[in-house]
Amino acid sequence: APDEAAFQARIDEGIKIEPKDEMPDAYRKTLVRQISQHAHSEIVGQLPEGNWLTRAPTLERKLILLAKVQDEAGHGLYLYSAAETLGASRDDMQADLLSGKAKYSSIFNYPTLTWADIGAIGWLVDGAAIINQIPICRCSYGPYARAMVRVCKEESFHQRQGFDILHKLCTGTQEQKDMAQDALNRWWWPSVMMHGPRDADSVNTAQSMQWKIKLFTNDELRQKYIDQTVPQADFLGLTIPDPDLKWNEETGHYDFGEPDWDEFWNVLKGYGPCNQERLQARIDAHEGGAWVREAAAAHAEKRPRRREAAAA
Amino acid sequence: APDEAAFQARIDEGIKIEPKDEMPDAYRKTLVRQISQHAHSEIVGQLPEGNWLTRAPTLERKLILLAKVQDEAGHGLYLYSAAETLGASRDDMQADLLSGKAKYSSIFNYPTLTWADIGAIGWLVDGAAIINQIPICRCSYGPYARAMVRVCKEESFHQRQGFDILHKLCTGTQEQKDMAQDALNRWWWPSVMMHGPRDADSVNTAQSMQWKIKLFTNDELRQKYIDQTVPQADFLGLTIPDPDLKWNEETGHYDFGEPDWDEFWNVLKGYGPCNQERLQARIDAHEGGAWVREAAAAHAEKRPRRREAAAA
Amino acid sequence: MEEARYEYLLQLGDSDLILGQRLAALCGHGPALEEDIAMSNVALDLIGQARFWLSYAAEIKGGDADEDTLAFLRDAPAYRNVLLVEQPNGDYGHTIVRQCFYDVWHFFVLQALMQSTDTRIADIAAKSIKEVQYHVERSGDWVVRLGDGTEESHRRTQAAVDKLWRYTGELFRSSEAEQALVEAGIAVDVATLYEPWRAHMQALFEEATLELPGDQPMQCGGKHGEHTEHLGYVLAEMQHLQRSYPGARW
Amino acid sequence: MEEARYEYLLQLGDSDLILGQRLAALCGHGPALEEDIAMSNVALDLIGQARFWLSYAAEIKGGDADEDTLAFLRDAPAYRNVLLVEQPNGDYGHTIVRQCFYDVWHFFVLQALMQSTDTRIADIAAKSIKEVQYHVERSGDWVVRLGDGTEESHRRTQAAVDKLWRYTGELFRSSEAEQALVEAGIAVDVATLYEPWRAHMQALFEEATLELPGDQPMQCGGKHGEHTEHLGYVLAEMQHLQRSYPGARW
Repeated sequence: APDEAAFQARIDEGIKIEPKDEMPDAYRKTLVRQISQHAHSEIVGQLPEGNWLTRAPTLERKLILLAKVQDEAGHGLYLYSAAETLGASRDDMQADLLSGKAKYSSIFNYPTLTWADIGAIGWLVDGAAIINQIPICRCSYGPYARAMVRVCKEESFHQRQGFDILHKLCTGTQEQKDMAQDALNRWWWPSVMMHGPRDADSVNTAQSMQWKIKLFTNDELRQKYIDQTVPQADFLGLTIPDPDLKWNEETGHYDFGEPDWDEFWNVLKGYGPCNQERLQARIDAHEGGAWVREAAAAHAEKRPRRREAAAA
Repeated sequence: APDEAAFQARIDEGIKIEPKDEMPDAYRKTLVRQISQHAHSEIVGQLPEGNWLTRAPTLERKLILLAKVQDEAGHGLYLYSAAETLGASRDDMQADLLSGKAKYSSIFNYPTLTWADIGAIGWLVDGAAIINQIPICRCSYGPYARAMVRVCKEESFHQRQGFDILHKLCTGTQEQKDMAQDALNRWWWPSVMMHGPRDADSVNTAQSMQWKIKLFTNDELRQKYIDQTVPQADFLGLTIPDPDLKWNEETGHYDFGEPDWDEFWNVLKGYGPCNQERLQARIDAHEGGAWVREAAAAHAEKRPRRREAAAA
Repeated sequence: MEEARYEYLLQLGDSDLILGQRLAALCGHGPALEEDIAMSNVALDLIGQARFWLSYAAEIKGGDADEDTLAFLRDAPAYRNVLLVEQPNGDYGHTIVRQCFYDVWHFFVLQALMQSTDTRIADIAAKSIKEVQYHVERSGDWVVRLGDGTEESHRRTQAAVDKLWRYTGELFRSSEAEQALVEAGIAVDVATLYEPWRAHMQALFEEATLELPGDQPMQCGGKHGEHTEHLGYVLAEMQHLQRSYPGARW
Repeated sequence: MEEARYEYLLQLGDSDLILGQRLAALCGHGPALEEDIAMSNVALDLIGQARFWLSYAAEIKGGDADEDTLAFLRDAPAYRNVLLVEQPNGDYGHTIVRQCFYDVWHFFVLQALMQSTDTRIADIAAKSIKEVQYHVERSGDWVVRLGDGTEESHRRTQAAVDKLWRYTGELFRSSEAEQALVEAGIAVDVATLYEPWRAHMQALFEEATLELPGDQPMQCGGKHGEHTEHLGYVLAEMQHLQRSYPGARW
């Protein structure tokens, strides 16, 4: 179609697409799906870390964690707003999350079992997320790119905080070191799978790359993540649970083993350790808060009427 | 009335009144009120101790406490049964408890704040209860007297267990001794008030004594309780929080100070520290269990019909 | 006097901390995203303020005391927070009413403490009061919205008021430690705050179409360590890690 | 072998203990007085059995280990209970279904362990099995009553089955420690218990008009210390006193 060709030409020139610009339906839909999925991930992502808010080991750590979880809610807000510029409504997007129709990042279906997991999420999960998200700061859709700039800045701050938690553990007692290693053992492979299925098994990648919604393939991002993370693990004195992991002089990258893709698909299909709990927590919050939202709406409608009455 | 005179004569002769015997309405009503109130006290009495079931400091203590709280439910059962022999229905009695119409012992409206409180309840609260209840083993109404024999036997076992908890604390660390003293400080006066208001302020005592439902006055029971308990406190090395407490050579009893009767009446009127929580816990259990009781009833009705159908 | 000052700082710090802890548990579970964020802000402020008070208390105590040993290694009877803040979150009506009762009192306390002869206390109060000014506005707004919202929200909010009212009396009753400090111009005489607090509540409740409960016996005890049954559970959860790995640094 | 035996005894003891702890929390809150009493009996039995297993484990561990140091001074990753027993009580349908899944498995395990070449294990199993026989009858009766009771009770109970089913796979999967002991005739090969367990459930569910869920990925991990998020909270509460007053005797 001639319109699509013109659209693609603008993208190829590096012109940002803005909300009022014309755009192909498929572009719009792909973006709404991806941005809302990203927003949902921020919201559901509050839960595993939130699980340690009441149990953080110092007041300072408690404050840092609380601020972090709060940032995630904020990211959710920017991202829902970015999706709204494409005509999606927040209510609809949330309904899709609660009905199970929309996805969120599978990583949040794993449990946080010790304090070290809070460190591991910051270091590994935020680390992998940043690798995925930094390219999106240059993506073709303006509002998404701009939201992502803000998100990435905060995420990299969170990543350092997570690393700092683990660093403290790794320079602590033997029990603390064991706790850190155990967390790495459990979070390593799920974080490696955060970049999505192998390129060979990934759908839609080509179109998204052409539209500059996606700038690197899953496998490229995964390699970048591993290359960045292995030296950090070495620095901490922790062992990455992958016997096949080794530096490859020739490629200048780390070679690594194959994740358990069966697990990946199982978790995606709803059979992870915490899928039910995470969704239920969101449903409970939504349903338990219904009367509060209704009250706020009812009051907002009353207030101007009262003012008019008072003025009359 | 001639019937009442004959009834009183039987009581005076020491003949036990049994369910099918004729009895004055007022006698029946007084007993139903007193027995059901006693049953309610056992049921609500599960709650303050139940508060430490999940936190008992050793497995053995956990088992002992669990068995004790279970015994209290059992006492509730015997006592409801005793009241049922007088024509009261358990459903009605429980409805009166939940609506706030029926009372239970005010002592259970105090909170259990430390493990020492579990010792103090056994030692002081069960101790005071036994003093109140032993005479009832000889009361004029047969089923009540017999239920009370069983209750008292178990209660005295509980009292020794409570004393043992405190004894362990009092021979432990300074922190544990302080915990024990703090528990005595908080439970002493409420336990002294368990025998009811001063005789001068007590209604119905004369009639109940004539009917041999009550065999001693409140003040007599209170004196007995204090005389028994002070040496036990001495043995533990604890100080009873009553500056007026002292041995009176002349009377052969302890003199003691005046409890805070305003507090007594406030708690009775519903303003104790835990009145709302205790009643709410019972209401929640009752309402939350409604569907279970309905299911059991529905199934009980289905089962014989199924059997008939199978036999046909 | 140092013992009294220590106790007083615990009262201030523990109340902030326990309320912050209660609010932190709501994070990610609020009735709307914006609410979640706003409530986390309040929790952040309160825990931040608790750190100021507890750090000062720890300096007075000396030895190796610090904000964390005070927060994580005292059992319930050594906590000095008012009973109001340890009450469960309940539904959002309870959360908001608890917050409103506390915020308005908190504001008046800090306002008075800005004049404390203890300049460290005055400084902390001055630093904190702007945050608390915002808390007052926010919880007050919500009381009005919920009270004068729907029939259901009105009913729930009035129930919360009726349930939590009995914990407000303690806010205006001084502990012995406090009384000693009032005379030295260090602490505020909380009894003097009752009238302005009540006037504020009366105006707010009128707008919210809610009723202030009548006189009734009040629950006290928090300031000398006699708490409700809730605090033990709050602390068991909060302190588990520090208690389980004694001496570890985090 | 001693290390494997120790781990195995923890598996047995921890599962009994955590389920007993869950049930103890219900005491005084059950749907009827008689139920409260019966459920407390089950809790008493389970905690009593846990003491046997943990005492034996403590003897193997040596030093100053005893049943209480094992129960109160191990953090979640050192606990070896199956995930099923740490799941929340939920409504009574969840409590009963969790119980039924466990009881039937527990019975078959003890029945096999009565033949253990470790006579201490065989003795404990023999002592415990009569109690567990009663548990099996009781929870089975209730599954039938609730499943084939009212429409509401059927719906709730089926929901509990669907929710808890994913924790049953672990019951029939041996840990490494277990496998080593199976070969020595000390432990039971739990894989062999699956068919009888499933047959029992099938018959029971048919009577209860409930459906057994289809095949699905199962949640495992408890036997090597990877639990659900619930266990940390259970232990924080259970261990608070022992952790807060180190070295005290109770």
